[in-house]
Amino acid sequence: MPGTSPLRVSAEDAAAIHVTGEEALDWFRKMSLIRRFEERAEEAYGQGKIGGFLHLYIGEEAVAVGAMAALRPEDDVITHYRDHGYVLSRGIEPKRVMAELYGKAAGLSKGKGGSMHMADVRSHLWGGYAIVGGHIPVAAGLALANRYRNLPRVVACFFGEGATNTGSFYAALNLAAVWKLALVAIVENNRYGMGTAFERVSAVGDVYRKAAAFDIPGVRIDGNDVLAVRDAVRRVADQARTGGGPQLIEAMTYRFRGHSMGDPQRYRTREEVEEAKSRDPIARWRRTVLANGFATEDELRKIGDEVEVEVEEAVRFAENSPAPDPGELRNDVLVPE
Amino acid sequence: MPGTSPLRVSAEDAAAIHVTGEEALDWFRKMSLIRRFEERAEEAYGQGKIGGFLHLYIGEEAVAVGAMAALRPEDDVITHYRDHGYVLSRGIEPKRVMAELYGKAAGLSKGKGGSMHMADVRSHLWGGYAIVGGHIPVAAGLALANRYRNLPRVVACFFGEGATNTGSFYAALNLAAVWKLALVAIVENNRYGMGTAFERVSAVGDVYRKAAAFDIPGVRIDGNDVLAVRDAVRRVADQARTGGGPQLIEAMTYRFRGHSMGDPQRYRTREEVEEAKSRDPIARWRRTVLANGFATEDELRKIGDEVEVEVEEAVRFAENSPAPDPGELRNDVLVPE
Amino acid sequence: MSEKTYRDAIREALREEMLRDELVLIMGEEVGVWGGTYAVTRGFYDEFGERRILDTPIAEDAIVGAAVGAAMGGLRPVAELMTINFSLVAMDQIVNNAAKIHFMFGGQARVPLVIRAPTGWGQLAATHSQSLEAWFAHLPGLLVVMPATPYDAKGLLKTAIRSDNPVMFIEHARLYGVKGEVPDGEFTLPIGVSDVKRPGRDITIVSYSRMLHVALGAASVLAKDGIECEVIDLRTLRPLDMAPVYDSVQKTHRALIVEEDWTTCGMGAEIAARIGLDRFDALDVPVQRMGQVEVPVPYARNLEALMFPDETSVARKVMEMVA
Amino acid sequence: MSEKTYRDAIREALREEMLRDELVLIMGEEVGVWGGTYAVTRGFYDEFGERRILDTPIAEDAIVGAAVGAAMGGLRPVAELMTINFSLVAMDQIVNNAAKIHFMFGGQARVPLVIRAPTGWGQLAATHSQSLEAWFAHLPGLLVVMPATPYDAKGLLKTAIRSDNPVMFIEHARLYGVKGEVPDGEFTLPIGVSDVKRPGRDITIVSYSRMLHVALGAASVLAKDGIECEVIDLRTLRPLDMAPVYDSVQKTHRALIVEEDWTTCGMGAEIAARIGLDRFDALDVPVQRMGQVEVPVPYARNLEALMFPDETSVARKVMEMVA
Ligand SMILES: Cc1ncc(C[n+]2csc(CCOP(=O)(O)OP(=O)(O)O)c2C)c(N)n1
Ligand SMILES: Cc1ncc(C[n+]2csc(CCOP(=O)(O)OP(=O)(O)O)c2C)c(N)n1
Ligand SMILES: [Mg+2]
Ligand SMILES: [Mg+2]
Repeated sequence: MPGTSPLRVSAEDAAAIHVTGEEALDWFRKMSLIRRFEERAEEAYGQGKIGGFLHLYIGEEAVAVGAMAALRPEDDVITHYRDHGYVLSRGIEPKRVMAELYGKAAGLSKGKGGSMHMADVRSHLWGGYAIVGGHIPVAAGLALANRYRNLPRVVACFFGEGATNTGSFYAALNLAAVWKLALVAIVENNRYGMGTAFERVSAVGDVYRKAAAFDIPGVRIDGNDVLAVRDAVRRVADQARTGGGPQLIEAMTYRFRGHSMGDPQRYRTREEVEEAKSRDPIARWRRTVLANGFATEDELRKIGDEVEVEVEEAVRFAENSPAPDPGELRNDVLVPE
Repeated sequence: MPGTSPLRVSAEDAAAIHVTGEEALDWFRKMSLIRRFEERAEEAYGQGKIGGFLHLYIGEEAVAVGAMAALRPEDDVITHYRDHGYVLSRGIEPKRVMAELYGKAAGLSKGKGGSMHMADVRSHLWGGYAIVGGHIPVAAGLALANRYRNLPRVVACFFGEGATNTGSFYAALNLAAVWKLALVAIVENNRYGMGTAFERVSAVGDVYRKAAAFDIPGVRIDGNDVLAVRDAVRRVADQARTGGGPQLIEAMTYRFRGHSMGDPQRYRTREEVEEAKSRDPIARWRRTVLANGFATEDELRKIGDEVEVEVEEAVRFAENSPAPDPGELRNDVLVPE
Repeated sequence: MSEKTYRDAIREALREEMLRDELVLIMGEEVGVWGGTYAVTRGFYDEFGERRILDTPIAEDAIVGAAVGAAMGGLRPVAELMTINFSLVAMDQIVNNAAKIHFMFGGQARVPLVIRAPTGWGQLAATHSQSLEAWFAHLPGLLVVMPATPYDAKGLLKTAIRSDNPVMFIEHARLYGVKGEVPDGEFTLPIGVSDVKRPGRDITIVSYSRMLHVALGAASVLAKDGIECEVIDLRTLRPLDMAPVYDSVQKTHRALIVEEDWTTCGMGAEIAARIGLDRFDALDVPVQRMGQVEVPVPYARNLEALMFPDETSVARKVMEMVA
Repeated sequence: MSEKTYRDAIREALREEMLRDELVLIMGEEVGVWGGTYAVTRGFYDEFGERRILDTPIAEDAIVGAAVGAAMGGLRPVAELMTINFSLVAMDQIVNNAAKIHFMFGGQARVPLVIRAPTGWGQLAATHSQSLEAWFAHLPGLLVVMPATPYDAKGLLKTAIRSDNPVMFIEHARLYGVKGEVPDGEFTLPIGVSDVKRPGRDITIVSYSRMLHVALGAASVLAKDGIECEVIDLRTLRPLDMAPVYDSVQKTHRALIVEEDWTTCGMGAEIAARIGLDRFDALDVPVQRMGQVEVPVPYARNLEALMFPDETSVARKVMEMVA
């Protein structure tokens, strides 16, 4: 089995900390922002202001934030539909993300995409995709373009453990491995694909071991530890960037909310969810920040307050922002020639 | 990596022989029949009597013959398009196979299928399929039906190494492994998918190692050694039959002819082909048969002559047999309700 | 008769057929523990167990392919695609295996398979809002059923499960809660028979699935103005039963097709072409089609609302046509 | 002008565009070392090297998906599907990614991708003989080009490669050896313009791809009996340029569509429906369609010969229509 690794030691272990105070607070702020942003989105959904599918990332924030901290601004990012966390941790203004959820013209995708299709191409965010596994071949193609154009970029492709059972996952990673493309597959293993526990539907129960199907490195990390994620993504991205070919990271995490709105959650117990919440990545990072003296309780509370304001502003912006002009319906189908 | 095995010792090593004289001659006859049958088919193709695609199995005969010798008559078989060898080694009358190649009403599939789609459902031959990888999920379904109906059958599914790069291969074997189905995947590694050398397009260069993607046993065998094939298929079929779940066999072999008719074969050298021919499975088995005293030169020549007659009869039958009635065109689209 | 939802009618058909025939089984994503994303199979996992209710990996190609194999091997699988959109991942299995195996092997193998899939939309955005029925209707070798009412859904699904042919059974997610009368005991309906859902003399409206309700709604409104629409529900898209359509056009001399799919090369095109051919002289005005605006479906509610025909737009079109 | 085969015209278009634009690359099964299954890219691997001519695994979903990504990432990939049949494995990538990405993200990303694929038949049996063009024509977001002549093939392929939109470029395997005049220097043709290939006054025959040649053959035969067919080549199936068809019908009062695909929900249905709507009063007789018999394609030569319209059957149909 190529390069596998055990769970990394806890970030609370001060000896393992190698992060600047600025980073530490930035990550805390971003994780808090995602959390609060989504809580408000959930509320707005309940009020009928957001429609369709809304897949919350709550509980998984450390993955996106840690990964984005490791990536360079010009690295490409492409993701599945549970995608608010990626765009927010990349630094996209919350108001543009909220406006997209509200289906407003000022939204990231002009209101045409909604929750599942957040893109900001200028920021090398190539979008969220809603067909499970369907964006992994596209990620390989982005990496091919980078290599062809001699751009020292990696492509980070995010998806869930459930997607690793699709044919697309296999065909795409095989292609990427054959072509030794700079592709970093970051699998968020939140243990369920909708209501299906991974071990019920995957012959190989550990995602990182699936790397063996491509003779590429596969590592498992604690996805609730933002620093572990940053470190691992940085390490494998460097490998990919310097000709090491595709890399696979399995980030162990958990989703605190249902799969999407209206999930009866008959597939897991309340106790299991509560137990998982005891590993809440934000609470945990908060403890680390405090323990290492990066900030005081007060300073963290202040960040929380700022986030609160920012999210409220985003909501206000989204609410007051105009819907797309009806004429927009027929735009963007084809590029005018 | 689960259960891998090195190439088996040569069958010419008399100590390894454990086969009855009847079996030994039956296999020799069947391999010779496939060879001669296809040589005549090739001729008929040249004369324009057979059309479309014609994928010859010449050089790979030991795989089908060895495998069928190991399987029980009620075991299910489903294959890719290079399928003459399977039906002939299962004991289907050559004349019905040749008639199918000629597109005649007496053909195995009434002339509707042709070379790529030979089926004889009464013999549990579920047919040849022409979309690479597309029959592997179907094989899993047959195995599901067997289990559901409590039938102690295995499903043998044949395909080429090129097919192991498809998403269907992955999705289907994952499903079969999750459900622990009695599926034996027999991969004929003839080193090329059309003109593409396997190592150019597969991240994992050894097919048997792909078993790791499903945590199932994978073995590599010498596919030019009919006895090695029989033994290996018997062993893994027994495992599958007794609840061991899917099994993967990689049979190393070589195709002496082009991929199909009209292959310019720019992808390999004449020397490589000649070298491979030195491992001709029929010549090799011939030597084993003689060395072990299962038959004399004369007896083998006699078998050769009988095969010759049988093939000529098949050709005559196919030539003289009527084409399908035009009314047949609209039959078999739907089962009349 | 009793009043039931479309969802319950489908549930009942599935459950009755599972009780009747041990060879019927259900496979798909979330059909078991979850109880079906649209709650159609709720409770089945407990009642029938994991032998007959199979949760699968996210791999529609493997689901449909395995269902094809299981059907050939003697079972009567009902494969559920969570939505019709995911049929795109399984398209090779549907087109090349489900629809062709019987023919390709000269009738030797049978594929008594039902593929159930809901179509629909509702701010689900471009990839999750597709109507693909015209694609399936294009293919010989498949039966394509697309019921609009609880009654038809139940009767047709039972027939589909008993059929020895592969059936695409396309439900509509926005109809699951719609109620209608359904006979109490055992009953089945023939596949391939269109149904006059409302008689009328002034114009023929041909529709199916959710758009049937839109057409009926428009017809009610128009009736107040004395315009009597004859509304025909195709119910089955392949084979297509044109007889009631032809009879109607002979009487009304006008035809409008209302579909939810894009119109180009859609069901409406086929029906318009057939009417134009077979009832050329009966027509007083050109056959018209209404369908989805030919763009991918946007998320924004206001834009999505412009995508599909509604009672108002259908009524307006009818007014134009009878003017 | 010089005479060239359809294959060479396509080769030239590819080669010229590769020489002109460093961002153009070709990927697919057997496009490199083998030189293309239909020899279209023969010699390219030696000329352009493995950086620009990429042999791939057998995985059409990955090929098309990667081509979509490469196109978004700034390249101009030409993805070759060995035959159109294998598009079924890549259908999700074509429908949900190639055709929708530009719209779904509000116009941010572009997918300047060409998917080349030959259609065709010739005792290749059911799974390898499909005409799927009507499916692609159904989809907003894609351009669908299907040339019949070397001239059109070259001019349209060059335009397709330069287009910022995803293009399905469907060739016909049985046309590769057909010859025709092609301009010597650089030239391009606009996508979305139908072409009158033969003027006539008695009937309008609408066709495309190989069937255009069948239609022209029938027209020649009929001309000897004094029947003058106007033969229109659609060339592009989406967007569909109906103007020359309408002009023609206005003059001939009769229209016949000849396609190779199954007719149900096919191109012919769409064209018949449009003519029926927009040239209702111009028609003297019903619009007729001819296409593939609605069964999977059989292997047997005699049965396969019954599958498709040919010059004789087209001529016969025209005779009926002008009678
Ligand atoms: C091809 C396809 N099949 C089914 C679905 C429906 N679906 C949406 S999300 C999902 C579960 C995905 O699980 P996972 O990959 O683990 O990601 P998670 O939602 O847990 O983040 C499913 C089955 C889909 N979108 N696409
Ligand atoms: C999905 C699909 N893509 C492409 C093809 C064209 N094709 C036919 S056979 C073949 C090569 C298959 O190679 P392998 O699986 O190794 O089998 P072999 O022919 O060597 O026996 C290809 C690419 C196909 N039939 N199906
Ligand atoms: Mg998950
Ligand atoms: Mg091979």
